[in-house]
Amino acid sequence: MDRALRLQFHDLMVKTRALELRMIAMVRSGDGYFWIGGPGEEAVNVALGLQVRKGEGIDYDYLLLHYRNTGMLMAMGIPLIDPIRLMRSTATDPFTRGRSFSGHYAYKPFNILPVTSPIGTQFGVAPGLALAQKRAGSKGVTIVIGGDAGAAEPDFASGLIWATRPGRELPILFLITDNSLGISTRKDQVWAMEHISDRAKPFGIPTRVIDGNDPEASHAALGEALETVRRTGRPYMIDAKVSRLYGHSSSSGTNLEPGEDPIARYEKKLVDEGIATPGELKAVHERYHAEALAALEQVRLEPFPAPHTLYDHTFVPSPVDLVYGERYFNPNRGD
Amino acid sequence: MDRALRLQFHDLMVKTRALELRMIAMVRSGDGYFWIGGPGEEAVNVALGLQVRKGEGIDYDYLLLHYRNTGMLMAMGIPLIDPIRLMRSTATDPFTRGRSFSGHYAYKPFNILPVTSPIGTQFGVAPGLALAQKRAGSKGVTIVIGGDAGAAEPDFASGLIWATRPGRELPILFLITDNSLGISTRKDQVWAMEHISDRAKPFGIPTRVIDGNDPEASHAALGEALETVRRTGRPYMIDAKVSRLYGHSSSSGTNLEPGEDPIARYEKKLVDEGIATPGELKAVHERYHAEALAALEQVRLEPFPAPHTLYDHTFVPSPVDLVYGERYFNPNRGD
Amino acid sequence: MATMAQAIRLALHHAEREMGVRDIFGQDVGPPLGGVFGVTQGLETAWNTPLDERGIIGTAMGLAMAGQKPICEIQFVDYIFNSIDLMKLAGNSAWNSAGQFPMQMVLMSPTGSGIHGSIYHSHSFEAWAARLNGWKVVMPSDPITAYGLMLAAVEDPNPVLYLIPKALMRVEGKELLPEEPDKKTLKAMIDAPLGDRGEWKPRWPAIPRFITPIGQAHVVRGGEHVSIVSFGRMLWVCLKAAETLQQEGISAEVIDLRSIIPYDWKTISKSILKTGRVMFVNEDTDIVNYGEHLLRRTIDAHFYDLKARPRVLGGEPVPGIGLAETLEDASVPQSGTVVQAARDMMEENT
Amino acid sequence: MATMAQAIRLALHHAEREMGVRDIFGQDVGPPLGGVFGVTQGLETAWNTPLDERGIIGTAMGLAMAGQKPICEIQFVDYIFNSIDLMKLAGNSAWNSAGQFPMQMVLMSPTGSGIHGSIYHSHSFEAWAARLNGWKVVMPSDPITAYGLMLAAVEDPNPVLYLIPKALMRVEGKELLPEEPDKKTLKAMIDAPLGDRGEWKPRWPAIPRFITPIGQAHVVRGGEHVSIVSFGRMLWVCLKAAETLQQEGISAEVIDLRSIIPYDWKTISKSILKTGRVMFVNEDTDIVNYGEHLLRRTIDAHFYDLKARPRVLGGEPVPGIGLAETLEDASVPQSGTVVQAARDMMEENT
Ligand SMILES: Cc1ncc(C[n+]2csc(CCOP(=O)(O)OP(=O)(O)O)c2C)c(N)n1
Ligand SMILES: Cc1ncc(C[n+]2csc(CCOP(=O)(O)OP(=O)(O)O)c2C)c(N)n1
Ligand SMILES: [Mg+2]
Ligand SMILES: [Mg+2]
Repeated sequence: MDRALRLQFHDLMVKTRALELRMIAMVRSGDGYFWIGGPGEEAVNVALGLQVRKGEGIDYDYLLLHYRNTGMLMAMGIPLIDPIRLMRSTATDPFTRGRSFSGHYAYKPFNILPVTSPIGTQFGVAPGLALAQKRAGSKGVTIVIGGDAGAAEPDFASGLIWATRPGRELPILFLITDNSLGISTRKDQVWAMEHISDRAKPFGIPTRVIDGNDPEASHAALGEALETVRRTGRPYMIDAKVSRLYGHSSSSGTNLEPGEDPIARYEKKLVDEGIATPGELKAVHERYHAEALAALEQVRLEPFPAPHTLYDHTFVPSPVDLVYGERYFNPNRGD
Repeated sequence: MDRALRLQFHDLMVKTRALELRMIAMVRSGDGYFWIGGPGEEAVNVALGLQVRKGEGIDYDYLLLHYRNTGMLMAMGIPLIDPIRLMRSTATDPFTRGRSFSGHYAYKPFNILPVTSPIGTQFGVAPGLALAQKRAGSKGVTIVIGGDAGAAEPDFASGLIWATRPGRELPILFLITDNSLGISTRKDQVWAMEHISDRAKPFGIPTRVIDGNDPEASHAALGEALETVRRTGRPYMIDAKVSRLYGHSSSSGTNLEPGEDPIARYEKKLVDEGIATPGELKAVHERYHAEALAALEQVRLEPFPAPHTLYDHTFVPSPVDLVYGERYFNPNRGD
Repeated sequence: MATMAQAIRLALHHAEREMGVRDIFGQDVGPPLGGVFGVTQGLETAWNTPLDERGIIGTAMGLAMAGQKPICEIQFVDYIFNSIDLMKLAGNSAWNSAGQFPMQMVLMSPTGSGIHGSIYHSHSFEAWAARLNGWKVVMPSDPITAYGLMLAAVEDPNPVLYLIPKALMRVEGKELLPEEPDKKTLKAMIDAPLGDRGEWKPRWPAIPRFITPIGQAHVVRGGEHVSIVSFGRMLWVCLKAAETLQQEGISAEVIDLRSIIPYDWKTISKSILKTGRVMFVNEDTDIVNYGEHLLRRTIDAHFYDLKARPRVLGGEPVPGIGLAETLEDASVPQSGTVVQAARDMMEENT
Repeated sequence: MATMAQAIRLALHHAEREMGVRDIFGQDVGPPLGGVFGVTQGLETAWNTPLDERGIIGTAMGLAMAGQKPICEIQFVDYIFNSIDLMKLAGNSAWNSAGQFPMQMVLMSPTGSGIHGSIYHSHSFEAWAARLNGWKVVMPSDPITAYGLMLAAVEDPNPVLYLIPKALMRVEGKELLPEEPDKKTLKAMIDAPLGDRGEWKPRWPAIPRFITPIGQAHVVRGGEHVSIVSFGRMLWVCLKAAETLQQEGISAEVIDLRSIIPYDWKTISKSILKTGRVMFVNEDTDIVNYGEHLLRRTIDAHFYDLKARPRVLGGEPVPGIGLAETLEDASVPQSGTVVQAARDMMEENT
């Protein structure tokens, strides 16, 4: 594999980690209320983010993300400062303008649909996007991501059913990021099968279990999967085993938890194979650590949303509505 | 197979059919508003009804039925007149007191839980009943039935997940009555697989596809399945292919539709094998036809529920409730 | 005269032909049935879905986010309750993304009682719907409005819930749609035949586009003494009551709200200022009822303008509507109830 | 002083020990976590479920129909909206079966804003819940009531929704539970340690059974000029407002409803007759709000007894509560809003 690409994997994984650690620290320092994210999932996220056909509209991939996909955003080139704005809920947050949680992105220029907390709903939305893509003859794929526990929500099954209607199969890449945990509930307390992706088999969806902690293997498998979906217009499921290194969210304390660290593992490999020296790798960490801190310092200067912005975007202006057509208001306030 | 049993199959299937045809006629004669039922499913229903461990409470089988299971009730010995009361929505209807549709039974003496129209919800309720049974060391099984189209509702997946939690498997018999149609939607417009029961396979649930139009084969397969569930305390799924002979419901006209008639087929067999003469079989039809008509005539004399019964059973009396404790009322009526 | 089902079908045809709609879908919406009430017969873009309300609404949301203007149906509004979370997401998408992802879609669904639908086919939804911030909610009471409101719903760039009073589905309008063919011709042109429909194709009359704006009520009957505000099937119950009242010398003004969210407060307010007496009538259950919101607005704005205590008439707060006619009738307001309430208001303070 | 989380835990312990409860379940309700707010730590019958609200409520319904008195949890009430159909079925089971299949179960869930929960962890549910005919709905505002109401909920043979104001979860009570150990002892006895809990077992103090009846409000503060009716977290906002008002010479009577369905109309009515001024305060969105129902009841019964226009103060009708503090504060009533409304009422008609 290309040396530059390998170093790019490393760079983006470290960038993501530095950003996550900064956001975790922001909870402790009172710069944000709640953190949720993906330390331990950097490898598969970076591998996917680099291969997304990114852009706005039906010709590009649609992304229905989980809340642990910050690594994808970094790989797609979204500035590191923006997740920090989301985390601090400033008016400058380009995703939600201070409305939603960290990790809950929405970014139209890259077809990142709003990440919603209610687990699993993205799987039921994916078929609509993919149907539009397929009908338009687009090469875009709808990429939908969710955790192992969340596959028990109804929409996971809906996604399988709607993606495989006979003769109307849809170009959806399903990605399960299996860290074998819900918040605190172990996978083996819930699931009769080892691989959630087995559930896709009766639907005739090709499935593949991968080591999501290996950026190179992930990159190859995801590349192949994306290529297959683009070519066939049919669904594919990747089941990636990943780590959860800092607990579920800031609500569960964000202490380091046991689990394989994909970055440490990859660094060992890069050093062993003579791609980089420990010092070079360490410098990457330091650079992004500093960048994240500087970003926070800038964000601290940015304003919070003004209270009156509450009503903004409740409705889009409408030419056929005589009451809320131009402006939405609270009828009980008598305006 | 025992001759008496074979004649009993026939007798109960014909009884069921006569009842269904009477209820269909009731819509046309203005004796009822809406019919839905199971002509074409008599074989598998009678075969199952005869093998239910019937009674009230946790020691007996719990029945979470579809709306096409009148044949089961007949096989269980519920008087033919009672479904007619339900159909006519009289105050004497022992299932709902004039509140719900035909086919929507609720009958506590036999653990028949309320049949609810929202498709599929029974699959999500089954695990609770089965858990109670298993914990009590009961030999009871929770039997849950649904159609092919309805398996796309979320609760079908919930049922599979909750029935197979590792180490906590539950004694549930899943029965799919596959007539390959939703109301008008063909199975092959929806499902990627031929047998819906394939979806149970990744969960490790044993599945078996049966000819639901054959009472003998159904009886044997269901008997074996029930015995397995009682013995192992684990779930099992039967996928029975059945006919839908008079359309979906009275809303779709109740004309005879193409499809194999399990009764005609069985009668041919009984005659061919010398178990009965055509005349004997015809007499069974006539007897039940007359019985059903007489039942309707009696039911016509029975009252409709009084308007004030509307509020009855909204709440069970409660010793800890100071407002609705003894009696429920409409607060807006100022009482 | 077109029925409401026909009028909606004509509007949907217009939407797929002229307004860029490419998907009209739901359970049994496509061929051969064309909807359990025949609303979608013969439409080019109508298709059948799995029996999965969540999938229907989710797919509509996906299509909407891809700019496709989907129209989906929930077969009966009684079956929407497993998807309220998705409706909330559809309603919050623009807001949550600070305007990046609006959700232009129409969800249509038959609602209300009046066809002996019993507990699972008689449900009303307006109070629930009005709580779904981010959605607009409309309900026509006659075919011509059904047409105009559907076009408005399709045109509006927000999610619009289009509730169809199921008991009015086959009722003919009093007013013709513009350029509507005569009844028999229309039927021959656009109603699917009974039996085999394999070869059948509709012939569409050219109905010109017209819009019934969202948020515009209609004063169906002018009056001086009491204002009766309603919509959907209940509007006709109120109109019947108004006729009875007329004979007793009580002049009722009857307002068809048409839009539930947003609602035309100006028209209501003007009427209240004229009559000093108002009643809000709907058939949804009456603990936390949409009429109670209108009452609250009335109290907020006109507490000191009222000549009599304002009223809300709603359905009985029980878990369902019973099948027996005795039960159904006792569960929702009847014209007699409306008449009595108006009489009481007239006698109050005299 | 026990926190609300501790009080509920003690009640649940009592329920599993003395009242026949055998299942307390939900996402992360069992070991090791014992609930995201720690409510179910150390309980013998607490267990973890799949991440599937529909399965949780469905299973509770099955257990209830088998006579097991289940207590289930929806982790945040924000996540209940994919299961409203099931709640409706639970609410109609007794009615639909003419009394054959009652549904004795408790569903508990954290509700409301106040912890910077943003759009998906700040939702209120009281208006939705009040529409679920067949359910009772309660919400405590302090630990001692939390205990008594939980026992009542378990004892009641109907489905009871037990809403927990999440912002009060860790707030200590002012009143001790009967025979409550001192704070430190209690903590050492029943709070799970941080870190490894593999070996940990709680030691349960013997709290005697006591019931806070359903349908009984509590006049938390007597007053003469204006009645303020609230519940849950908002009760404290109202009490704070009452103190400010006191300094201005306005004497506010503050009523904690405790039960939302059924509610204690007698207590409200008596207060209204005394003060002639009433306001209903809650944080749920205010188009079709539970307070509007109480207002309607007030108008029905006391239209001619009021000295000033009655008020409803609710949350802003937007699709969610924003994360930024500026947005959250502007979205739900603050004590200043309550104070201002009371002042306005006092000045009206003078
Ligand atoms: C519908 C819904 N129910 C519950 C929650 C609370 N919750 C948030 S994350 C989570 C666990 C998710 O586990 P999994 O799907 O495996 O994803 P992971 O966090 O492990 O990546 C739960 C229960 C939620 N957000 N949405
Ligand atoms: C949740 C829900 N959605 C829609 C309906 C309307 N409906 C009633 S029966 C039916 C088709 C059911 O098909 P299937 O499950 O195959 O059962 P069958 O009628 O063929 O026995 C539909 C769509 C319903 N009752 N409930
Ligand atoms: Mg996980
Ligand atoms: Mg079927």
